[in-house]
Amino acid sequence: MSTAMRSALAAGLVLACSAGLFAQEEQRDWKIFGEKVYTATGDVIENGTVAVAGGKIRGVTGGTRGGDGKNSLRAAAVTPGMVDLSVRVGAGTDSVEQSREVAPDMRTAESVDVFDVDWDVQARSGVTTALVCAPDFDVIGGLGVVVKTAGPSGVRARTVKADAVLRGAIGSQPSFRNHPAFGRPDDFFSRRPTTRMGVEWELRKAFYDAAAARGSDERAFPGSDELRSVLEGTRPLMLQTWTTQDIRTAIFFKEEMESEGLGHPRLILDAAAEAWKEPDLLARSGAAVVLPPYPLDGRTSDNSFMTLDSAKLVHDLGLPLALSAHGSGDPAARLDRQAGFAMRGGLSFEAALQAVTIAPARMVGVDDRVGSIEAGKDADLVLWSGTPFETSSRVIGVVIDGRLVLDPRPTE
Amino acid sequence: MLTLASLVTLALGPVLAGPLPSATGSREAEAPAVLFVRAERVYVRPGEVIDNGAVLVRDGRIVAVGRDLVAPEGARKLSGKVVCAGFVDAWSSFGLDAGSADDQRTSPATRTVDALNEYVDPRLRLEVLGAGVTAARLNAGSSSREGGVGALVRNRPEPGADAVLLGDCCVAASVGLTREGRGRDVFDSLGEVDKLVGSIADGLNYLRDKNDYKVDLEEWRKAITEKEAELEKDFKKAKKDREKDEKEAEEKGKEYKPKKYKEDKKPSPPRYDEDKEVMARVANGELPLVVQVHRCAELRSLLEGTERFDRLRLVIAGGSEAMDVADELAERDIPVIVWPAPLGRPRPDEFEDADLGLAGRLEAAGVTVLLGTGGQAGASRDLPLLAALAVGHGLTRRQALAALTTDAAATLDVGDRIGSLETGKDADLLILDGEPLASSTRITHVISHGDLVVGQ
Amino acid sequence: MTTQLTNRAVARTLQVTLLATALLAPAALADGKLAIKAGTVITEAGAEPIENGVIVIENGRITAVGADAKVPWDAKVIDAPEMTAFPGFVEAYSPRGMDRPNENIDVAPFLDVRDSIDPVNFYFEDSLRWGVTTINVQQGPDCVIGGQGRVVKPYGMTVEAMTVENNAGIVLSASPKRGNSNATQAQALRKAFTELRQALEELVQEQRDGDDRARREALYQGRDLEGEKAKGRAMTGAGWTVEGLDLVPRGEVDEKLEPLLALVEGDVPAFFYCGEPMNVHQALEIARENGFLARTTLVLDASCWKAADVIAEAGVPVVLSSELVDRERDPITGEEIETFVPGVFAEKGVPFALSSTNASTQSLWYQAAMAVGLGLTREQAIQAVTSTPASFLGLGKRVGSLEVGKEGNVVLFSGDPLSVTSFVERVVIDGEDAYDRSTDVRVKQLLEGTQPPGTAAAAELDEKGHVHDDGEVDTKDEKVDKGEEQSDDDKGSGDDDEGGEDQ
Amino acid sequence: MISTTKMLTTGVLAAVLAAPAYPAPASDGGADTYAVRAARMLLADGREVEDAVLLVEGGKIRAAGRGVDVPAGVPVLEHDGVLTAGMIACHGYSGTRGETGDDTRSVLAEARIANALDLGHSDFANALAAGITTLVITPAPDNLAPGSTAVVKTAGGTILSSAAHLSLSFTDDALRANRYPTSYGGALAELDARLADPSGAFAEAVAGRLPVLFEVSSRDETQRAAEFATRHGLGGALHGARRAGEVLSAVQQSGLGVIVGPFDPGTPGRQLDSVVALGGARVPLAFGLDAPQEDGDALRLSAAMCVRDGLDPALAWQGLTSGGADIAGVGRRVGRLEAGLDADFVLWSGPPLDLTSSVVEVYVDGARVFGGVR
Repeated sequence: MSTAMRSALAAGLVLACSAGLFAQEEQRDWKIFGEKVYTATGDVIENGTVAVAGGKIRGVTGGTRGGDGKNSLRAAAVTPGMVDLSVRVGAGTDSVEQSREVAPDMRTAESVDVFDVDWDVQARSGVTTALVCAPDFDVIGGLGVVVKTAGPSGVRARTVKADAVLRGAIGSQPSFRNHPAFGRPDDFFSRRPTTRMGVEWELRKAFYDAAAARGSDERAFPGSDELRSVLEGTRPLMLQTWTTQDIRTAIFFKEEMESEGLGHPRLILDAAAEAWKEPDLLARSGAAVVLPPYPLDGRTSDNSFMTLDSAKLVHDLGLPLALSAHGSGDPAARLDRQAGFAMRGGLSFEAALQAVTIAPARMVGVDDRVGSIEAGKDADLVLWSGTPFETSSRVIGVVIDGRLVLDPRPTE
Repeated sequence: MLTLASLVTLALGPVLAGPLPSATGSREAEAPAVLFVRAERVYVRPGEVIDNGAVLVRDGRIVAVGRDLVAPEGARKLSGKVVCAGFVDAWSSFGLDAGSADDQRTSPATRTVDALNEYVDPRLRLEVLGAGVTAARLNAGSSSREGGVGALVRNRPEPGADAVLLGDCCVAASVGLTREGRGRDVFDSLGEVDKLVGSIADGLNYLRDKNDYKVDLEEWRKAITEKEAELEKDFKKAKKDREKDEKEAEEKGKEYKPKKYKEDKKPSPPRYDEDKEVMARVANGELPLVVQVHRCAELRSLLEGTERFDRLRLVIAGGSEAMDVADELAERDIPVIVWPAPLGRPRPDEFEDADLGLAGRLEAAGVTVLLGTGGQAGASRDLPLLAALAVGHGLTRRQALAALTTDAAATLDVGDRIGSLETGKDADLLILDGEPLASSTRITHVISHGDLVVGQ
Repeated sequence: MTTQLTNRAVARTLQVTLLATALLAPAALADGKLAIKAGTVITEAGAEPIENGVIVIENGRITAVGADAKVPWDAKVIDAPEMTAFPGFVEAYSPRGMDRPNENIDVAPFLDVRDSIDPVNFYFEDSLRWGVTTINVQQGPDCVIGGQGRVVKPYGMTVEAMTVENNAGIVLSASPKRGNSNATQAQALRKAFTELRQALEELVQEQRDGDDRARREALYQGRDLEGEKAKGRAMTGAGWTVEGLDLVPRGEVDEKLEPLLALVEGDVPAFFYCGEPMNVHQALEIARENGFLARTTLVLDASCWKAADVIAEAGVPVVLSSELVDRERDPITGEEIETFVPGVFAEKGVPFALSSTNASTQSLWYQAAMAVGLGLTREQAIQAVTSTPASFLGLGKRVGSLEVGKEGNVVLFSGDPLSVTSFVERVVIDGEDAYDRSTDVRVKQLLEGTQPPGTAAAAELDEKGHVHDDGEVDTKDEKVDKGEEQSDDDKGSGDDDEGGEDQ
Repeated sequence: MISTTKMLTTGVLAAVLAAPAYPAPASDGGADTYAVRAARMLLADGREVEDAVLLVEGGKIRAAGRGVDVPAGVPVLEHDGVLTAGMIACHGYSGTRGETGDDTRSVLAEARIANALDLGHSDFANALAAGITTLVITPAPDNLAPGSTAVVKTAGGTILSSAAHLSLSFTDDALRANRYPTSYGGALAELDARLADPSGAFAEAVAGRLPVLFEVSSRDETQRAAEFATRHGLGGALHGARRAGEVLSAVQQSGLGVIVGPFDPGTPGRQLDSVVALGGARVPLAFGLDAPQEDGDALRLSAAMCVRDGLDPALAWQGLTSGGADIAGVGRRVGRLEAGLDADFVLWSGPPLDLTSSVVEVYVDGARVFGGVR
């Protein structure tokens, strides 16, 4: 439906859509009725109506009927727009600065392609906010940016929070392209780590150097400030850690920084497939965990194995938990399905809902704008055909900043 | 249905787009069965123009053309400066499955009609229709040594039963092309010519064998029926003899041996071969043979090799160096399908000497020139522009128009269906606001098989 | 890649367990009685669920269903008050469970999947796990005309033991086999039937000529003619027939041609694969010309929804691919367009069956649930994985619902069969207690990661730390692709000639 | 009349014989002052003037238009067709013999393709035959800053500008896995640094003395480049922005022009629609040719395709002449039929945007360098 609309525009009014599909004045005030309105932070509101004006949520009132005017929408359920911290869309190999293995100063925002059609897929699947980081070919790849998945066609216009996290990676990925220098090195891959040990060392070295550069200009280097912001705890450090030994590396790193008195990094473990393996260690670290999409047969990237009850387990440890779909366009693997899998693994509905909305929003510090249905927050809402996350229900409507991205109303 | 709906919306896209003549969806396509088109100049055929004439279309056909026609009751009236027949792209791949068009492993029996893609986006079809190209020659394996049987296909917003004008309008072949990066190799390419000539010869022999078989079989039948009658007649006697012999044998205590029966062996038919079946039709002149060939060497040996097939209807496609053999082409009345596109460098060997002046020079030498878009997907839309470019480089307007209409239709055996505005022909026609092929001219309406598919 | 690895690995383990159950099987009341008491019984699509229902199975057949069905005194009883009983799922077409599904001989109708079905293939064990009790195993679609398939149940140690129905049909493909184009594929298909016809006509001719000559010889030798009696039987066929085939002893028809002849005579079902909408036209035309349209089921790629009208008009049933949603790029804008495939066919009234994905955990129950989510009614979705495929396979009277007289294939779910939180707890096939989740190592491992010591699965997981087994390489490639993919997307969505491609 | 034409022909003949490699400019040829009276004259702004006269003196235009009076004794050449300024193709590799850049370093801002050209190469004759009298030769976009572009005439070997633009590549072609930078981010960081404390060509660009040629491809690259130009206040043009029409706001903000084409037959309508949109928004347009990969006639074909799909013919013609010249920074030398500018003009059989029209004669610096079979 929205695709239909947009395609028609795109095919037809080049002029109009050239100024950005959303340039022309369009309706941004809505009365959105849901038999159940799940606020994610507060309680469930029966027969609630969410008032939207000027792209913001004005409030929710329960026990309503819901109208059928041109500005009213209806659905079986309404939830906040979903947040994916590991969306892996819109930033390809062209966004990784591979001439250095540590590039903390690189801003992914500069490389984001807002025209990537996968954004539309994300938006229509109910993911309204996403953290974009460059693919993990570097040990420290740079600064991730939090964006809306639909809206004006420009990165800045879509940005919710620039440079939200410093992104790094442990494990085999940052090193797999690299090779020892035989004879004369003909490219910079020969100067970069080729093993987990090398990667781990690069990571620690970077932060020690940054700490050493504190207050001394001659020891400063590109990105030392960004690295220090992590030590000072003002910006979270998000590390890709598929396997249990990568998770260890990350946690030991954090503890080392603390014991050495260099600072208190706020860890977000991304793609932590084997978070279930060493619960005590994980609990001790207090790190936030972003789970990768559930691999249907357990086996997943970097030779890790993820269990169906991982989400429940992390949640029961009392750690911040977020789910992610890695931008999969497959309707059977999108973020709402991931929440379903988590529930299949024993996670409660409430926890599942938070793990795809407010929890990730908090991790990257955008919970003041998105992640729950509260007056004053961005009008990012998802309308459902039935109980959210149930296999037998689906996303029928999506509103982002008050703009209708997927229209729940029948086309005729 | 999310997308069913969306597709409808999409189909309307170009309407809003403006530049192309606005497209009418399938709904209007089924509009009135009777159309009455009046124009200041009616191009019945290139060189034959009726001033202030009209064309009457009923049920997909042209039922009247003339100066003083009156519109019948309820006829949909249309008018414009010029009306002419829809253009035919004599060398296209629009609407043909890409894999089949480029397939190098085809054989003469491969059928293009098996590879028509009914699901080309209607908007793309309307783009091409809007440019005035209402039909095209498509060929599976068009650049393969042995291409398949080509089809003359009408371009419709939604292809229906009437899309295929002629399912077997030609057989394609090619010699001396750069294949898998292998460029000019005289022996390769001449070898290819020999192979092609050989398979025409095979076709001819196959045809002969079949006829011979018919004759032999007839004779044999005749002989055998006579023999049988004989035997019937002599049966009583034979039976007596047998009984006699049997008795004798018994007396002699010998074992009876019946007389050995002999008869002429029944002639056996030639082994069925689907490819030879097709080449037989080619050799017999039932199907034109369209050969893509460019260099002078291959052209010469091809002409030489095919000289002996007096019924063969040869058509050259490409012919970058065709000027070297222009006289013979003219004399043997072999048309050339020219692809008048500006080619840059570097380019494949066979195109080394291709230039936009070719069409004009061939015409001057008395060769029938057709025009095509070289089988480049999507290029059909730009055929009129390429034709104009050819005119800019020496082709006469009249021949350019003929190449796009009458001559193309005639060469590809659909002259009785399309190509000119004559009573009885299918109504594939264009209404324009100026002279055909002038770049400033806009096509305001396109009528395909009597349906108004472009324009209001 | 990784997934397959695991499958194989785990298969190795579970062969052990499967073997165990299998060996017990005969002992487990071969022709005994079984009663299933379930909290809820869903007998078939659209039926009112029966609260606290009882299903009685005797000698493999259902003899009673209902709340008040009487439990025979000597019946073994499965008492599952908190579970939901559901008919076993039916897979309408599957090129899996074989060591190699595709034959490179173009036209090979004389092959039989019997010879390549592997009873201990992980696929069967896994199908059982997710409640699929009837599977039509067919050759893969990378062929022109493939071999004969058979319907099996995922239970039993030999193909014979598994077989429900043999000679269950022949696979044809309208989409290009490797090395072909659509044009040459169609050519190859047509050629196969032309040659069949040629061969038969020659046979008849030879026979006739022979007889004539014999008659003349007899005249010459003064013998009396003994009357000719028909040796074969006349050819029947909706498309074309060869007159006089009855003169030819059937034995003389080349056995390699026999199956194709059977197809043309409408004696065997055809499963015709179409990889893109344009293939549908060729498939239908060829099926029609050669008289097996009535026995044809189309096996469709997701994109073939575009041909739904043509299919509806031809009135043939379809097996849909596991991709419930077709995703295509708009050739002009490059935008992604999604179409819910089963929805289209439901709307056109074309009978359709769903297929499970390669990922075992997305078996038919999951596909049905997804389909409901995407817009089918619950009834439509359940039909598409039970009764409809059963009817495609001519087994409508034997499987697909829980009715008296049908085979005792029952799946017990922990909750609503279509809920994401439900698990398959038990599976009964032909009244035999075929699967019990509480003893399923594999599911426990998927759920909690626990592996029984010493199993191959465990061993493999322990290896995980070590670098450079295939798995590792895979994951690497995977990521590289991801990267490239995206940069490609830039182009794809950026500008380039999407239009051009599609013409 | 006859006599004048005769003397003219001899004059040019002399010129041609004088310099076989390429015809020399008229100054050292015979016909110093002459006039051409054409049935129609197409001016840069798309206006058509009937029965107009072009007065040439010493290779320069002295006067052009209707009612220009021709001094006595000045030979007048009659042309029963259309007279226009010579066309300019704003992007291409003619005469480079395939050496279009050096990708061993990512920043080669000071490199000049002008100094590495073979001005006698047949590429130029090919362009000339199509009515193109000026070419912008560009380094390939395989480096972040592959060098500066050159503007040359297709005859006479005149180099109008040996540093017309600073070329900057925002395409992924400039991002290599074997040298810095490998990312858009890295590229921007590098360029920002160069412009923060500019030297050489960068300094010229910042000072606004040297326009920038932004090489882009996809929409996000186009937008990135446009925003970069706005941020640094750089002028110039975008090239390769196939769908620039869809990021119009960014392009308009930047004030950059857009070099479009060449468009091969079959080019998706989407790309042509984009040009139409740019024209509709009055974004300065020019046409690229990418010769020798494209033939000279592809220039007019590209324009004709845009016009067919709705581009205002006047805009298209400007893009092929004056607009192109302005974008190439040589608008005061060529591209218009105005007094004082070089006498580079073309005699056509008909309207030049009509592909059925053909090039009859081409003059560069007042000397006839193509045609003349009259």
